Amino acid sequence: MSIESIMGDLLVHAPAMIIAIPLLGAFLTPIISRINGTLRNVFVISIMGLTSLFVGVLANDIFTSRVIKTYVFGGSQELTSPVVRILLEIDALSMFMAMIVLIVAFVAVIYSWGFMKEYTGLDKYYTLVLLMTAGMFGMVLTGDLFNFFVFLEITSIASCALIAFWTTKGESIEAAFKYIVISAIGALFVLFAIAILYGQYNALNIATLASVMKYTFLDKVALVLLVGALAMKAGIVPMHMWLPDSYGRAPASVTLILVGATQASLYGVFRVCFTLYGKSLSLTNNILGLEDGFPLALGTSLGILVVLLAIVTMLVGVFMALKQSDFKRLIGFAAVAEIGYMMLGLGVALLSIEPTGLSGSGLMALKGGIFHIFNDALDIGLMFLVAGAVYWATKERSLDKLGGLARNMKYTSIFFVIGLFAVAGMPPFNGFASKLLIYESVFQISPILSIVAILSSIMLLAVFVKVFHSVFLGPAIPKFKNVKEAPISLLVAMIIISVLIVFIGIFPEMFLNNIVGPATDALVNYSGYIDAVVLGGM
Amino acid sequence: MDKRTIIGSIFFTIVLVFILFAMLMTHPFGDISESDMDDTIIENCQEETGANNAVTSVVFDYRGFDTLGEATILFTAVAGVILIFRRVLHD
Amino acid sequence: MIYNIPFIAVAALILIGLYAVVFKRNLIKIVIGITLIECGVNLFLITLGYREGGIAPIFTNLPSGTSATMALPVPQALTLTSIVIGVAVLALMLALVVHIYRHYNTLDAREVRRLKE
Amino acid sequence: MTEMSKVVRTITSLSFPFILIYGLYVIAHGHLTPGGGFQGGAIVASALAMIIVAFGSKWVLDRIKEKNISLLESVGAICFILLAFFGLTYADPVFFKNFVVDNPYLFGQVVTDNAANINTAGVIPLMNFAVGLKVIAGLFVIVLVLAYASTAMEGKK
Repeated sequence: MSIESIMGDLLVHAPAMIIAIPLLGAFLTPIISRINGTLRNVFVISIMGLTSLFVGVLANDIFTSRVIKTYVFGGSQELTSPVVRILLEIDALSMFMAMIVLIVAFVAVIYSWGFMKEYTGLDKYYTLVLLMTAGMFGMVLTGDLFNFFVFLEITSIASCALIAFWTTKGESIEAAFKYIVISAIGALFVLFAIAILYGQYNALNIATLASVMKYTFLDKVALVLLVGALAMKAGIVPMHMWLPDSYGRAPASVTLILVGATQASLYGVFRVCFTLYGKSLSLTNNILGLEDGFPLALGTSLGILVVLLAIVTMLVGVFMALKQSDFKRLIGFAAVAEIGYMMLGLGVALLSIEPTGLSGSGLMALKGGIFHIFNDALDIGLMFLVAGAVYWATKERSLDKLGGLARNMKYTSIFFVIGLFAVAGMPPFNGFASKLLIYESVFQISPILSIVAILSSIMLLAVFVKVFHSVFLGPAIPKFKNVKEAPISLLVAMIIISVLIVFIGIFPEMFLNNIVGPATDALVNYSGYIDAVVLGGM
Repeated sequence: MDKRTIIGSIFFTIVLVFILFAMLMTHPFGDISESDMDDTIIENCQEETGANNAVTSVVFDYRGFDTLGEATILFTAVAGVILIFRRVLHD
Repeated sequence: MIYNIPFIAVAALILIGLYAVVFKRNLIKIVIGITLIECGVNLFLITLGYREGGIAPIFTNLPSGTSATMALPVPQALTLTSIVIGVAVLALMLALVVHIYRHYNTLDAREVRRLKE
Repeated sequence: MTEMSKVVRTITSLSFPFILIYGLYVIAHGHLTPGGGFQGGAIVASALAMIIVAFGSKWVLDRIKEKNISLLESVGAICFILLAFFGLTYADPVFFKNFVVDNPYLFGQVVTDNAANINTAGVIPLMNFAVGLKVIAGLFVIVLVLAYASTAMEGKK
């Protein structure tokens, strides 16, 4: 066996292994943690390392050759018609999301080593972290709708159990209950929509469904149910209340993965709008006249609705963040506002979708939205990690009681400054590049919306500057005199994310051309996605 | 009327309309227009998997990956329940 | 028209469940509501798989050479998966309700509100 | 939950083996008759739940720790995913390949005459056993922990 053949085998089976290895690791963790706690931590990190090997091999291949990879489970790799087996279909967008999931999960595991040390129940904790990672990988890589639902449920059940980790506090349990109710209902509506599609076309494969879609009334019902349920899971107003609750009450390492899980739901919205319904929406959009008695096409009205909700989401997130006194809850509301930016990109793209495809401001908005998914995961993630480090050191979460920590926690306060500027979209950091794309494209639709978006960004800056002042600056509080700097694993986790933030902030063009650009092209090019699976194309 | 009732009523009404329409528009019970995928499975399942039970061959062979996910969900639930009650169990 | 009764039952189950989730205050009733929605969706999936005059898709001891119409196997497999998922969600929700009762001494959703706006 | 009356306990002990055998039968014949790992596992788990109801969860927990049951569940899950991984080691490797089918050994036969031959279906019966073990252990531990926790919390009040 030469090196090339081994690498070829790795590449062929990489899609399945990315999901299967964290699963195997999760099943093995309860057995290994009976031996020794340190061994368990090493094992979990090495499982993550193995997964990142496969992700790296596959990402390298997909971003250089820009082909769509498929992997058929249990049968020959040759695609048949009709597609009966489950298949994974991986294009540049899936790979982009898989990279986010990998970064988030890897950093969270490193962070947990120091952060969770003193608590009991760590064997189950690490099991659930691995399960959640596998679930998110499954959500972003799969090419089958029902499979997407199954992984959506794995992710939400695992995250619910992790939110309730601190069982001695009633608040965590309450947040977890809210989360499970919202996600159970959302997932059931997703399943209902899948059943509607299955009943009409007798197919579950995304590409097959997209190619045979007739865009009947039932399909529109399914579209609204899918987008509504997944947007609810992504935390859009008016269904945003679970998000700050659960972000605020989960352990910080779990919150970081939860950010990734929210992004995976958002990926579902993007996939449904532009791939599953891409053909139908682009052929019917922007055609004036009566369609089923409605004066507007469904895609356009959905676009208007999403833009409005996105603006409301931003404003609600920012204004609620202003009056919070709980550190992590405040960042949770900032996360709600950030979701608004991504939704704004999606809404503008939906508005400007045309029979010839997407171009001009729509494409730019979509690019900005997708780029912002990555940046949001890093920025908000870093803020939560800093909040977690402060909690680790002081065991205090109220902003009124914290103060003067910059003396004892120098590195942590530097990381907070980096995260602060990145979240607010200041030039040398990564948030600037993606927010600028969104502002520019929104400006061409409506200048007022663009101004609202910029204003809420500035207000986010103000909120975080206030937090920085009250937590890290100010007079030293005697209670926190002996506070120590966060342990090494927390610092390593924060360094990894900060380096990525600064790197992307300095070279946004490189990142945009090599990773975000292909991902956006893959999302817009629905016929390529269909051709990769359906024989004979469209 | 608190906030939850109002939002709930709007949400409920929208879903009510959607589901009633969806149920009215679905094909009549038992009258299936498209069945390509399932017919392929029924025809080939004996030769390909050797199982006489088409449902089992779907569960463990054609859609085996879903079953892995399903088994994982049960595993997740057990881990979650034990995690939540860890203090009660080890007092 | 009699043939569409399963779909009416689906709509009824989902709507009753949703009503319980949205308007009821008792946490156990909310859990029951979610289970009802899930039953409705499962019923919808399984009714989609019925074919007029079809038999169960099992070949065991079927007389050789007969070509009977068979019900679709895939919805049955999907329903099986969905039922197990439902059990998992139910177990976790009940575990949380038990804990909430311990912390708050009540099952009224209006009083389980330590997380304010 | 405390233990119930002697009548209940006796009837439970009498009917337990029959339910157990019926569940195992459903698991073993999953590829021939309606049923399979999940359904049979649920039947066995209901028998175990009956034991918990009749004898009390504390009685059961004194005899078997929930840690060990959940370990058993892990073993079932590992068997299942390893069966899927073994598909990678055979000719024309694919994850989840039905690698045992069409060979002369255990479960390898392919019949097309609709006979009820248990020695068929390749990897499916093996997966049925793995899933059956998993479901038995999983549902048992869920019911046991929930029953014990609600009893223990009532005692504290």
